[in-house]
Amino acid sequence: MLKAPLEQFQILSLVNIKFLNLDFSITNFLLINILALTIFSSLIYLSSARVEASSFQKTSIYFNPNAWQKTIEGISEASAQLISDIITTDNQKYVPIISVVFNFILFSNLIGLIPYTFTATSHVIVTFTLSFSIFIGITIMTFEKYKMQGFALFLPANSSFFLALILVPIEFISYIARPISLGMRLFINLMAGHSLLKVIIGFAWSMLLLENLTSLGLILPMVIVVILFGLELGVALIQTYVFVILTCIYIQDGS
Amino acid sequence: MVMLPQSAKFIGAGLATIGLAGAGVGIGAVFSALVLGISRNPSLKDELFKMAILGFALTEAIALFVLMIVFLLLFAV
Amino acid sequence: MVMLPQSAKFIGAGLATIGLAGAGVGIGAVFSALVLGISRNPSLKDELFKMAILGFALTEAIALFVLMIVFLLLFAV
Amino acid sequence: MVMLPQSAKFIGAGLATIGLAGAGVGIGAVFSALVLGISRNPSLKDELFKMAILGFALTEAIALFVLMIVFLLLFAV
Repeated sequence: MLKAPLEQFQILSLVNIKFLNLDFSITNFLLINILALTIFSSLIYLSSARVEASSFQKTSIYFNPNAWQKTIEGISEASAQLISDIITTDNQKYVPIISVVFNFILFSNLIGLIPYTFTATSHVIVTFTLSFSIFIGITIMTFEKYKMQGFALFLPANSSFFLALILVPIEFISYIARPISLGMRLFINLMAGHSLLKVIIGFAWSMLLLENLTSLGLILPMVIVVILFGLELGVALIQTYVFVILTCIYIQDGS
Repeated sequence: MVMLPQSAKFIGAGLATIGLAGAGVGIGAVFSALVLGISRNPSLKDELFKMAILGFALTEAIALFVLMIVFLLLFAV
Repeated sequence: MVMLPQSAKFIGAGLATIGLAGAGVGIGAVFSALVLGISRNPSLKDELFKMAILGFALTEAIALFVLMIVFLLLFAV
Repeated sequence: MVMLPQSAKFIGAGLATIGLAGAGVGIGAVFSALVLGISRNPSLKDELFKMAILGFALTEAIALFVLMIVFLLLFAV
């Protein structure tokens, strides 16, 4: 029972492929990433233009959108809307990167909610690679654009000299802390949420094993689990939204 | 006199329950705002009540996290 | 009184959970402001709800930093 | 009373995490003010949001100071 809440995050290798002591084994983590990719691309392919003459009603992405196409347009519109809201200067060039990050996190979160699957974003290494790569990209972008004035980033607007003496180190530290808190927030929300579910399911299970009448008390943890699943779904969506909105804010800050 | 892990579990669970104080204050704040909001603009039935219940549910989530740790300490760990 | 590291972990985890109180108050404050904001200016659907959810998620992140330390103390360290 | 350094570290780290409560309250206050500010004067896009994010970043820095001490206690010292 001790390890049960965290047991669901173990990466198990399904097919061990060792190649001059490098481990290329197929793990469930890789499987889930491939699954997310295939679901997303098949979602797009299934509803896009298909040229076979057999189907009477010619479905194509441009004319009469079927239900699948509405979902895809909804998702891509959400990320495009976010970008145009936050980033004011030439925001069209960020659409690909932001929508890729948005869709990857959204699909791996939602797949993770299905029982017996694996959540890719509930591992620190995944969220840290995402947040650090975005952060390094933004830093390079700002310093490439503003050359040496880029350090004005650490000086909040119209602050007097003495105020700046205090604010600049704090602003510098909070700039350094951005990728850490960005990645940590997504990771810990997913990990703690799923382990909370596991712990309460554990109680429901151990309550079932009690003797005759008290095992009916199983209902209470079960109801809590149902409510928590709604919360988990909300957290999965909100966290992708927050991750992307903060990325846009940092881009807007830097550009 | 050695502090056994068993007794430390009880002390830990007792200490952890203090975390529920915040959720209490939070839920109080949400419903106080609901009452003020309704008094200012009695279009109750639509959004205000819904928002207050959403706020209550999300603050309850924090309380549930605290309870999870308490049960974890008492029974699971 | 010799305190075993194992029992110190439980007491430490219990103490750490108290940190969740602040997040409870914070989320309560965000949603009380949302309710008041909507009652004052019922143009709900656009910015207010979005800002409140952003505020909730960022406060939730602090709550879960605390939970991370608790899990670290209980299971990892 | 012999308290092993190792167990004192865990208790110290647990105690230190309580400091995150303040950051939770602070971020909640910042975003509740943002929501109220927007509802009162919906010129959102310019100053209000920028100021709120600046406030959030500075409060987040405090939270990360706390986390730094906790990790210092647990692993470095």
